[in-house]
Amino acid sequence: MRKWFALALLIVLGFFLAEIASSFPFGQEKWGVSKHYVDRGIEENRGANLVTSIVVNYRGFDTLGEVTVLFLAATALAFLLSTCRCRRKYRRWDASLILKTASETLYPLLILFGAYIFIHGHLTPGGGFQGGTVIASAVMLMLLSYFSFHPNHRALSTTEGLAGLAFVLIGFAGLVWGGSFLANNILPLGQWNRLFSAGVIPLIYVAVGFKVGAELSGLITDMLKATKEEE
Amino acid sequence: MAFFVSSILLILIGLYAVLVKRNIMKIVIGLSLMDTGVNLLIISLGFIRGRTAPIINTRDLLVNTSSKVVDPLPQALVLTAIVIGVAVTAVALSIVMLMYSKKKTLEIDEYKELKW
Amino acid sequence: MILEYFMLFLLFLMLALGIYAVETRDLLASVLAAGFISLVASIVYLYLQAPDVAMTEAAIGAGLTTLIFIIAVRKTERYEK
Amino acid sequence: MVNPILIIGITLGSAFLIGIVQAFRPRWTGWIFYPTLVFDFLASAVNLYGFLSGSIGKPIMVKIGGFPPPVGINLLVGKAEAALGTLIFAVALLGAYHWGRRGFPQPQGKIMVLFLLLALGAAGISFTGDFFNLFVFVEITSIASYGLVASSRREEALEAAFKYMVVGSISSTFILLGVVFLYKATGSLNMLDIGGKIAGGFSSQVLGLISLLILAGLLVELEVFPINGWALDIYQGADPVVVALLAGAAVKAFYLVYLKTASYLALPSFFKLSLIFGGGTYLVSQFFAWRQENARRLLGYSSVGQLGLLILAGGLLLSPSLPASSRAMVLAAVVLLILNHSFSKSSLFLLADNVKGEKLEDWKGVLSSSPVFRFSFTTSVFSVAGLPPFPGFWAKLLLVMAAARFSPWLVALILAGALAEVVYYFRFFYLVSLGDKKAEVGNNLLAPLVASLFLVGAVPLAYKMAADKLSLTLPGGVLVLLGLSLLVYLLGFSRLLQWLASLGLVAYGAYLLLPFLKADLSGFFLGLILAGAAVLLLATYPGAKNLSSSFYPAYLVVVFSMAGLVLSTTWFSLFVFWEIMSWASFLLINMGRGKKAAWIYAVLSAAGAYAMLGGISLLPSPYISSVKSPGPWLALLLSLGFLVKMATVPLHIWARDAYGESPDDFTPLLSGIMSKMGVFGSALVFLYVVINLSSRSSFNYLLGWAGVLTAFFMTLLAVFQEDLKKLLAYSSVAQVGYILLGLALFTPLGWTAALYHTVNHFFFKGLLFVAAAGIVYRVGTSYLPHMGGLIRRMPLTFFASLLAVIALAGVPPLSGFAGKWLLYTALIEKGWIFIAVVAFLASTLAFLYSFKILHAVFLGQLQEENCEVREVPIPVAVVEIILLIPLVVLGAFPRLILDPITRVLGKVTALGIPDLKYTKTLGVVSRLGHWNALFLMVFFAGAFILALIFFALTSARVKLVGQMDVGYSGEVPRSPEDLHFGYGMYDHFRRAVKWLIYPLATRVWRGIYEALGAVAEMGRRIYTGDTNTYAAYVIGISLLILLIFKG
Amino acid sequence: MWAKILYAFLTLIGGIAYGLLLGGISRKITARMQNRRGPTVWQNFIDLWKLFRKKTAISHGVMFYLAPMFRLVGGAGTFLLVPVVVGSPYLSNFSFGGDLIVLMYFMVLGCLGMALGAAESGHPHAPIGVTRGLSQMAGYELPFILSVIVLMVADKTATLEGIVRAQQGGILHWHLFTHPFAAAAAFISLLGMMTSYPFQVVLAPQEIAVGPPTEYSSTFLSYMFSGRSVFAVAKYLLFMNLFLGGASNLLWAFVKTFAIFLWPLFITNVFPRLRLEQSVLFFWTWPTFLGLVDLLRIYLVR
Repeated sequence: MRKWFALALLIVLGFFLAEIASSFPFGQEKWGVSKHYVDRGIEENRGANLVTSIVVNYRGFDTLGEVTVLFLAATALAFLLSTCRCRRKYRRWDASLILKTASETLYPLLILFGAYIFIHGHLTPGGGFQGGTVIASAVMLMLLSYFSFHPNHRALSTTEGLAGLAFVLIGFAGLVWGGSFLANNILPLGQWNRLFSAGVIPLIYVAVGFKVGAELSGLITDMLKATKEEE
Repeated sequence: MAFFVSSILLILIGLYAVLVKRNIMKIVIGLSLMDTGVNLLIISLGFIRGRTAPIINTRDLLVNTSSKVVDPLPQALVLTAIVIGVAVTAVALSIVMLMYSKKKTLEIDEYKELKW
Repeated sequence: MILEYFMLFLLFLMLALGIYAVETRDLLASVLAAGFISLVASIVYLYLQAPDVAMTEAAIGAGLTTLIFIIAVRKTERYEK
Repeated sequence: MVNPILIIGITLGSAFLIGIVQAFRPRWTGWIFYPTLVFDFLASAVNLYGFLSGSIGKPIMVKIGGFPPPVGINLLVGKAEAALGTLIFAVALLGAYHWGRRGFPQPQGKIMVLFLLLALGAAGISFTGDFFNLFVFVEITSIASYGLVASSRREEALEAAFKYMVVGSISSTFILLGVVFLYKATGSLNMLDIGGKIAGGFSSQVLGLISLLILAGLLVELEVFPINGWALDIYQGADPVVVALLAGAAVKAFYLVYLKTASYLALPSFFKLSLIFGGGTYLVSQFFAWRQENARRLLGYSSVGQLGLLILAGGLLLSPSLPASSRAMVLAAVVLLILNHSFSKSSLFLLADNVKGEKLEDWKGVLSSSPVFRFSFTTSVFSVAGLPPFPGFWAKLLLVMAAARFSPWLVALILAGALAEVVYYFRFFYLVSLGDKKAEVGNNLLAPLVASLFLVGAVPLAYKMAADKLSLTLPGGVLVLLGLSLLVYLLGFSRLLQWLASLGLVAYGAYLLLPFLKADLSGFFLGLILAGAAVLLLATYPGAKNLSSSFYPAYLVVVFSMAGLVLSTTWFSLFVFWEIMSWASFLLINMGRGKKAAWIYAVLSAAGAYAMLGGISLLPSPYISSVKSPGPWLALLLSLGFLVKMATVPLHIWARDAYGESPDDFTPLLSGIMSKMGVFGSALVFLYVVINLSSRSSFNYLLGWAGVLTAFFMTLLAVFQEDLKKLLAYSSVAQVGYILLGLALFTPLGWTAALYHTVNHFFFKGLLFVAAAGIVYRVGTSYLPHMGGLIRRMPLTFFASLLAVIALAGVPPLSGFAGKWLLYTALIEKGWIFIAVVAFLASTLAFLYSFKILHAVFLGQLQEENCEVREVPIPVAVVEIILLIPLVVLGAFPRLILDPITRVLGKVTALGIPDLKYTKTLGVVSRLGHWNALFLMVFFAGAFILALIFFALTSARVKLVGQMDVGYSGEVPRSPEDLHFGYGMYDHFRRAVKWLIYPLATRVWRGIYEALGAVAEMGRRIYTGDTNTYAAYVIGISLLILLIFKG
Repeated sequence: MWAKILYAFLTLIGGIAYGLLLGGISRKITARMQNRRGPTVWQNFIDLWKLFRKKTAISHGVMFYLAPMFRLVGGAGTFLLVPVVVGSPYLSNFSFGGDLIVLMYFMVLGCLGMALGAAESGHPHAPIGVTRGLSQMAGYELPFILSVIVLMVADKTATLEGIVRAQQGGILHWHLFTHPFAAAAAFISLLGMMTSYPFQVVLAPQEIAVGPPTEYSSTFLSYMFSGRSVFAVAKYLLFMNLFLGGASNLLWAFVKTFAIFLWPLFITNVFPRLRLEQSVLFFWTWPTFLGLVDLLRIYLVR
């Protein structure tokens, strides 16, 4: 009964969504405001990756919000699970030698790779978020391998907070020296398609990378270690 | 077109789990599926046939760019949406874990204390 | 052409996995299926000329989300009643 | 001007900083947290001040990244946004302070971050000018809310958080999809840009659907019916501080952005959508709260309902056909509603945090626990229930007036919802005030106190806003007096001082209002009020009584609001004072034994008052002046409120217990003067509305029957009443029924009768109730069978009561007869002979209870436990004597009142003066007959004295014997109880008329209430508590919105 | 003015005497109908004298003391407000004092005073009697008011003089014949007013020992007695004026009042006693119906 009713509802909803979507022919050209980003993006930001330009600069405020959302989620999760008496499924011994060895090898490489991704965010696909996630996956690997592995909580928090502050401060620097919040005219924009280009974009993405990496690592740690039970 | 249809269907599948499944973990999974569907739909909307990714890493892309790349804005939006999605999922899961720790069950029928 | 058929296959795969994820009683399998969907989606994003999104989806959607789901399932129950 | 980006940036920075500090020095987090909130608040307030003072002319536009609007994101902060920001951070500060005092849950830095970011998200939602940025802020708000709702980690809280999470995810998915589609359709994400494009004629066939998708998402967050089950669960399950922040601040941001979105996307069907969903939510939620036993959920229903009202108001704003003047009114109403709801609900939820349980019964006795609690609670409840002078009242007034231009049905809907709100809020109030024991209440009361002080502080602002829009003026002197009356509360440490101050204030009031004591209708009633209040106040001498410290303030408020009422020149003003009088009298009645009676009184009063307001909204001009060609409905609506106060059948059900169980010191005022305000109001309706009614004669006849049936049935019920005060209550209502009959006659003679009786009824019923107060004070009960024989203990009171009862019964030599004579003469002249018969019969029945009053209290056997009873206290005795004099004097010289009445009626040109002549031998001569009052008095007194002298001279020795010394069938009675005939005195008569005294009205009203309650109970089952179902509702309703309004 | 008072006083004495005489006659007739010899018709005078001369009177308090005065003044006042012979300067009493409405309310005064005094006696039978009397009043007042209003509306006056004048010009102009239903209603309610059988439960001589005045004796009772007698005469006079066209001279007044007096007397001796609720309901049905018939007629004709 419930099932059929739900299906009926969903079919109607599907039709509505399809009606809207089908009014925008698939794969057809239809520019809006993004024509400005595409046509003037390089000129204004010198970032090769237009998506990054948009994410960090044109709509950098969204990204600040996005970072906040992630921060918020990590905070909420840490808060909620800080007293969670979850069932203990987490084993108390380390993983097999193969995994341990592989992890140890991969750990610095992954962190390096993550850093690479967010440092090159304005040039290549990927950026702070992706890089941060890669860093977090390194931490995750270690967590899976070693029971006793525990990332320094204070270090994570500090990184996270400082990175976030850095983002905000860069924004304010724009406000003070560039006339508006997150303005990308306080640093030389440099040459297109160079590492040191695109003004504050790489800086922000680096901050985001650190922040996301720290946050996600903390998040995973919190979830895994949410076992305060006596047992 | 297939992209639209399948992404909408993916949304609907996720919603179906939310509407019908009696397991709170399943509901969260459904929400996550729905997110994926929405993201796919948005990217499909920004796609322009025969264009390249909006990364201007070659010189010929520098001129007349708007006839050569796909719309970057939906991609930027999806980037944000994905991160927000994972944030919501994380909070949801922590709530689920807490709920489970209180009542030792994931059945939604046990979580109907508040009503009327 | 083959690419497009492959894409169709991928889309179909996603939907099938979606249905599987929703219908299976094994939450772990369900979570893995959902993660797999994200992975497939990231391939689709590549086709749709969205490498940034593809990376993000792969890293966050397929990786991180799946991971925290797995942790959550492990900390609760694996099977739906 | 403070750049709004500073607010956001600094708050974010602080949040990150707190994250670091938390890791090292968790205790120090507060040093960042509170200053940030203070900064945010001050910054918003500075901006708001800038807008209000005009130093900031146009909205502040913040271009982030320096890009012009369509390209970059921008913040757009206008007056509304600045105001909302101030509000949000004010509420957040209150909540933060409150939570901090109670102690944040650990780890506290994390919760501070959530709290800060929730407030920030809400502010961001209102500031942003970009749709996708809106989505981001919605998510910030949502995730912070999920965390905060779950923060207490109680099972209920987690459940609520989970439901919110599911529903919120669906809603934000809708918003996201809509925003992206919108981008696809219009090529922009900027609100202004899109709005400009649409206003400039841009259209797309799916634009409607897309907009509706966004609006549906926002409507979920706005908790419209029936997709608000999750919200109710949060209100019930989450920490009250969080709820205060959510309901007080966050939701308002959603509301603002809903309005902005709807006006930017400007689809013609939006206003209907808002009206339907807003109105439906409003009505249904207020109604569903009726039987709610969980206090928090009840407040939740109320919040949802208020939000519905806001959405409805938004619908009005969006309507293209709303005239500009009404738009200004609605805008003012929206501002006031938001203000009102935010602070009153914050206050109430923070108060709820101080109460141990969640159930209504756990709240019992909290009012007596602490004066701060009582003040905050009363203020907040009154404000949220929309009573004057609080902002909620003015908001409702403005909204109703604006809606009246739109559709009378909308007015009906608003008023019905308001009534339902009054029903459960006053139920709440009366349940809370039940019980003698003090409840244990936390002492974390500063934040609710501040919130309620905000409400009080907003009164002048609200009044000014409403007065500007409605061209409303209230008599200033009366306002001063009302304010001073409230100050008497501060003398609460000594009742005697309060009493003296009250007397002084009434004297001052009389001095202040002296110029208004003219020979017109207002002056006539004003004189009655001032003189009467002064006399009756004298009798309330506190002595060793256990009076509440708010007794005198409330008493004075009643008195002066009555003065304001009769001095009103506009219907608005009349309504305002009417409402003030109603709640003040509710408070007074609630201080007595009959809390439930007070509730019924409040509900019926509100029903009547809202009917009146509905009528006022239909009037072409707010001034109290002749209305051209009114409909009968208008007349009925306007008079309904007055009929309730007069307790006209079948609206009388409140009267018995409200009179009978109100504080003994208040009942004289209630009966003697306050019920006359109904008379005054009805007189106005007759003079200005009914007079131009095409069906005037039948309307009058109907009211005439209502009056006479009131007199008849209430008299009949009085005959069988075993409680002194309740008996007097019935009697009082019956007498007012005669007055109504006189008014309904609408002849000069009928009005003379009515006005004469109005005054005279004050004398004898005031006297009787004052005497009753004295008796109850001495004897300790109002139950007639426990009295008897008191003539030996209180001769003066007996004598006073005797004369009062003779006047009451209308037996000739005393003043009561004049009213009867005038009335019957008028009735027969008019030819209402059937009514005359019933009226005659009713006054015959009055003899039955007249005897009962005297016998059961004063005559018969003195009970043993009353042997030591003393005469009433001296102030009461003084008042008795004062009130005695007019009874006798007017009995001989009725012209002392008839002449002023004639002059008053001379002013009422519509009516003319009564056709009465005065001759020396025949006395007062009407067309029908005559009556020589002076002769009768002299004759009676002379004959009586002659007979007495003769008797005394001629009779044998008279021997006084003891009360038990009676010829009792040869038996010697043992105790007075054996001999006293004081219970069931008219049982034989009851057997004859039991078919007439079946409590039909009570049963019917109760039946209606129970039936509605049962429907509400059934209706509430729609909130099954099931997450899947809630999600299904969301989808279903969204689809419905898409289906219906896409055109 | 003083002459008027003198005439009124004389009429009052006459009224009391007449009332006492009628009481005696009634006792005699009743006795004869029950095959007894019965007391002499002067018995009431003898009783009154005897009571008046009693040496000691017992009082229960102020109201008890004052009640007989109330009773007497109430009865006398009622009597004096009714003109014996309309238009006669000697026999129209104080009818300028008020119209029919005044009269009807004044009638209550004596009863009320008596009731209060009786109630103060502390004897339970007294208030029982009073409550019964008042209830019965509620019963018979309805038909009585109906018929009075019929007359007032029909004659467009509320004064007794006016009503009497409207009946001049022959026996057929009497309201008894012009408004027969109203008259019937009034006469039936007269039975209640006189507390005669079947409506005698108020006094209930057997069970509650004459009801309200149960505790009264000696001089007190003599006052009550006189008040009662004159009150009865006042009622007869009232009815005469209302329905029998008034009296043009004293003789006619005697004849007509005597005729009215006979009516309850005969009914009394024929019917058993009703319980109180039965009498109230009786009054509220048949006589009320009769009254309504005429009222309706008046209402429709008007």
